[in-house]
Amino acid sequence: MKKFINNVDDFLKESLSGFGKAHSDIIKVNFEPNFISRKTKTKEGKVSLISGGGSGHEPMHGGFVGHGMLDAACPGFVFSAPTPDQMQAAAEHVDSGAGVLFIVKNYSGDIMNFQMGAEMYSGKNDSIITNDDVAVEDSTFTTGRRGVAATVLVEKIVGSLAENGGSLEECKKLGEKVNKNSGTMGVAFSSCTVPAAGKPTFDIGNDEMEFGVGIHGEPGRKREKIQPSKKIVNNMLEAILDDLKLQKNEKTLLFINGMGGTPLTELYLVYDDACEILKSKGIEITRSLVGNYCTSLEMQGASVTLLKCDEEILKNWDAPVHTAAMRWGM
Amino acid sequence: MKKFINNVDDFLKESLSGFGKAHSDIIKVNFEPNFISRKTKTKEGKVSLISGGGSGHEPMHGGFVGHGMLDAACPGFVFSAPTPDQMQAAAEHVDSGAGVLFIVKNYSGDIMNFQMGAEMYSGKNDSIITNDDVAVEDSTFTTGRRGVAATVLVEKIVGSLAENGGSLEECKKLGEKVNKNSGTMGVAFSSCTVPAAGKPTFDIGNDEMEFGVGIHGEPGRKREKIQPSKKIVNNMLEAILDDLKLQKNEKTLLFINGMGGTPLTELYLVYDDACEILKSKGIEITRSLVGNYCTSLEMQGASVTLLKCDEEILKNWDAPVHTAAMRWGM
Amino acid sequence: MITETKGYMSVSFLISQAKNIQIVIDENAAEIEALDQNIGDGDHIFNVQRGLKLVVELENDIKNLPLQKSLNMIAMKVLSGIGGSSGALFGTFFMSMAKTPDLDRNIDFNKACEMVIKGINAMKERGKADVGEKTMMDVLIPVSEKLNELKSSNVDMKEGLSEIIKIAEDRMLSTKDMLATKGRASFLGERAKGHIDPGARSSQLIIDTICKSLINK
Amino acid sequence: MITETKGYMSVSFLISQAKNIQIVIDENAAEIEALDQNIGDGDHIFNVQRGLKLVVELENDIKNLPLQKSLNMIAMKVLSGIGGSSGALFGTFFMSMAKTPDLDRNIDFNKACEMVIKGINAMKERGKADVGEKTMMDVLIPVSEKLNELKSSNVDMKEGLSEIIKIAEDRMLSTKDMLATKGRASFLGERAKGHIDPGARSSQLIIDTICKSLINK
Ligand SMILES: Nc1ncnc2c1ncn2[C@@H]1O[C@H](COP(=O)(O)OP(=O)(O)O)[C@@H](O)[C@H]1O
Ligand SMILES: Nc1ncnc2c1ncn2[C@@H]1O[C@H](COP(=O)(O)OP(=O)(O)O)[C@@H](O)[C@H]1O
Ligand SMILES: [Mg+2]
Ligand SMILES: [Mg+2]
Ligand SMILES: [Mg+2]
Ligand SMILES: [Mg+2]
Repeated sequence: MKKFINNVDDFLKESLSGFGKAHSDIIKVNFEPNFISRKTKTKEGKVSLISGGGSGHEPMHGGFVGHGMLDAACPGFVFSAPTPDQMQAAAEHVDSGAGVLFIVKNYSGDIMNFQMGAEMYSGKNDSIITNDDVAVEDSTFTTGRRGVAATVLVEKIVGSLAENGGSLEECKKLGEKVNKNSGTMGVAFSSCTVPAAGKPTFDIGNDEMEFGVGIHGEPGRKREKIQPSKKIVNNMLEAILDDLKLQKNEKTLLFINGMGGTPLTELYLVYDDACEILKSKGIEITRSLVGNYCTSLEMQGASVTLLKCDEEILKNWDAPVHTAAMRWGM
Repeated sequence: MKKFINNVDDFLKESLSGFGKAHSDIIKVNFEPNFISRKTKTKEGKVSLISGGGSGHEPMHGGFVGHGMLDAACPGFVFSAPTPDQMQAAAEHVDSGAGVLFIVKNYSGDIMNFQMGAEMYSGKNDSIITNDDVAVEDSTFTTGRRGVAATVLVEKIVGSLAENGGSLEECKKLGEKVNKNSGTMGVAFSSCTVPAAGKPTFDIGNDEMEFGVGIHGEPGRKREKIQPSKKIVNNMLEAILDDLKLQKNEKTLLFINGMGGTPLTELYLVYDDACEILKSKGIEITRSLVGNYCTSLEMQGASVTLLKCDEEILKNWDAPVHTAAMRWGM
Repeated sequence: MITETKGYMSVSFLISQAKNIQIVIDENAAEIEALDQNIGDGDHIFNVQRGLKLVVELENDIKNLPLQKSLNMIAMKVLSGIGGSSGALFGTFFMSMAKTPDLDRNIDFNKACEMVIKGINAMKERGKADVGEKTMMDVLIPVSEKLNELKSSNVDMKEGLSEIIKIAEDRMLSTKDMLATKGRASFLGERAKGHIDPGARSSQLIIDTICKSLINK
Repeated sequence: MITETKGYMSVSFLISQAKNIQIVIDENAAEIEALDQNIGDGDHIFNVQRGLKLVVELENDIKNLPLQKSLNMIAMKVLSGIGGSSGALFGTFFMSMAKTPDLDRNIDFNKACEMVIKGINAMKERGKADVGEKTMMDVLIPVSEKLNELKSSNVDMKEGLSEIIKIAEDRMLSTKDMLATKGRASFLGERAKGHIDPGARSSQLIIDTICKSLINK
């Protein structure tokens, strides 16, 4: 394993410590239990947004704490859901009385730990579960779909509403709308290496890709031969469009997300391919985001997310945000 | 080779096209000859800054075009210096009469092509050459040192001065100061793969790293066994401090730059290690930057840059900037 | 009804079991790791190992405490120290055991069974998984049912424990050909078939270790 | 003095040489690629191949133009189509050749030599590299010097060309044990030793190809 690491046990702590120092103007890193909070207290009457999950997806979620987005983030060990005491402590720390909305990606471990954290927290709170990954079949009898890159969009858009005085109920409603309006599909060219494991999570041939991969290196829909970008992007978009059932001329936000190990040049090329394909289908792209936001350690690959936008979503997307990883309008 | 690519010949064009579409609020991509310019015309009396170089270092330089930073960027093929006609066209496009400052990284190819571009351009112009890489020995009789990550700092800081009315001479002087005050050292854990080559630029053992690597996968000072992060960072800092001859209590900007394939968590861990080491040496960190800014395609690794700061540098660093890859204050 | 007694669920019993389990889990670490890499995210072995280490390290803090308090401390350690699905589930197990009434009396085998059954029920509720969903519950629920049967029967304890060993193993193996409907493996659809569930395997090893140590006592 | 004549530096001569060179460069592509990967950034072969392709593709556009115009168009193509050190240097070569006076007359061998010498001098000025710095100039400068000698001597042209082939090869090989002081390889210090300079190798192959085709004419 080749990583900047001193020892496996201290990896998370040292990385968080560096993150705290590098962004002390925006956030504060709290230890034992670990959570990242805004540097300033949540203003009275503002709903607090807390997200979290296993580490290894940076900048998600710690990089999204700050004005216009999250109030706190709870990082678990690499790819392991955080623990209930983190959520409880974070909620107690940030809640200004208007209640807490937990934003949880749909994995058994995250759901259970967030649930327990919410039970342990005595203040008013509610949760939204993101499950945008169209690679996986949806069902209420199973774990259902995975929550992946659209979580970033939910956090940004609901973050703006919360900042502007939305109630807990309104925030939850908007978050659920954004989630429902989103579909994501990812592919991986290479595996990631969990520090504790010290070796790649999966083997993959020199000419293979994993279509529909998860953000933890979980297998996806199928293992395939690698193809030209346009072909890959077309297959990803078809899966998403199938799911979202978009109408012609519908306004969308197109989000090309890197898995961590793919250069920006390639992400922009994917964006270009996606634009052409969507144009040919008569779908309008009104907003876009390209970069590494919801990663899977050093995995090479990318995901495409489409978000169907209405006025409320666009307004809140455009609103100012000031976090370590996303900043505009201020 | 595993990349999002349709065919090698169109790689750059398609990636630039996507970049242009994704950031049409800030920049415009011009083709044949290729250059990226700001969406809006340079205001009268403002010196224009133009940089460029081989592609593969994204977001450098195209991601730094915009208010408070560059006026234009000229991207060459992957790892090949751009051609004189690009620089000429960019200069003609952006110059508002106050002259053009070319910011060039110190490589034979870049120097020669920029020189020819400057000769072909009839307007007032001057150049600064960045050469911050302390891995390489400095000398006026040889090509000298490589220009690497500090180029980002030069572009930001001089960009602010130009935005605020600095003359061509003043901009050049400040740029040269920033360059002289900077030292960078990089290490690589893995190679990069140039699309045209289709295979990694160098082979490296499972437990090896290249100490002092360049941003094109050029060999560095030595091939070594991989070590704990703190050890690596310490060796990098010693090389830099040796070169910069920093005094105790001197104010610095600490820049941890990812080579493209290393996750943010690790970059923050490196930042943490560097903070501790510098603290123990009595060196003050007053500003910081952590992320992938001057990359080498998908190479795994990082560089550390220290910039000795004075009031002029700090003021211009803090000034608003609005580009695709760097944004604050607006 | 089995009446044999003493020390079941005593703090020292718990710690010594944890130490035994550590050895067995370490011996099978590579296999468990591979299972979660096949159909999950690969961290299950580290989660289990971290949890066991934390419990064993608690020894000095809890060895002189009453059982309920100890169980609560173990629960909190497991809950706050592991994370992921297994952290929540194993934490729930101990939290719920700690809620069994009358823990300040001597814990006989039946009482111990009652506690374990209560713990497993709480896990079932937390994870909403039943038998047949390709999770550790495929092992734990049948074991819990068997314990329930044993505690109100006259079966020889050692014989009963041998049966439990057998059930745990069968049920662990049975997860191999299942489609998963809960947990990470559920995302894989058909591709999860042919792989044993990592949580089922670790749970089975834990049960196996405890039962064998009781049988050989 | 050599007086033999006709067609040196005619447009069709240039294009046919470019086609010959393409073949030779392609044959040696793997080696050239490896050389620039060893002590540079690995793109030299692609730069050279791209440049040759662009020149060959110009054929129809320039075949009926006067030489000076053709050379200028080649220069612009090379300059704007290659990039990197070699693009600037080879571009400079053609730009400067195009500036030779009296190109509308028949170009005899001596005039051709004069043009090449002028081109190489311009490259030397552009890159500020002299012999001994481990660049293509290690091949080109001695070749230029030899051409200068030939053009004012009575040596048989074919003999002279054979000497040039030999000089180019020797000088190319001599770069192997040099420390580099110019170009990317200069960053390597001692580690550049033991590797032939990629630009020296491609230049030598180009010279070799042209000389051989003239000898065999
Ligand atoms: N909802 C659930 N109910 C019961 N057990 C579950 C559930 N979800 C997952 N599991 C169990 O947890 C195991 C995985 O644990 P672990 O790897 O530690 O957590 P994670 O899945 O969060 O990475 C699975 O093999 C399965 O046995
Ligand atoms: N200053 C210089 N003068 C002459 N030749 C040079 C100079 N710098 C580099 N070269 C030549 O250019 C070659 C490399 O060309 P190429 O790989 O195309 O460009 P780059 O070095 O920009 O990647 C070197 O092998 C060397 O022969
Ligand atoms: Mg996990
Ligand atoms: Mg190059
Ligand atoms: Mg797991
Ligand atoms: Mg090169």
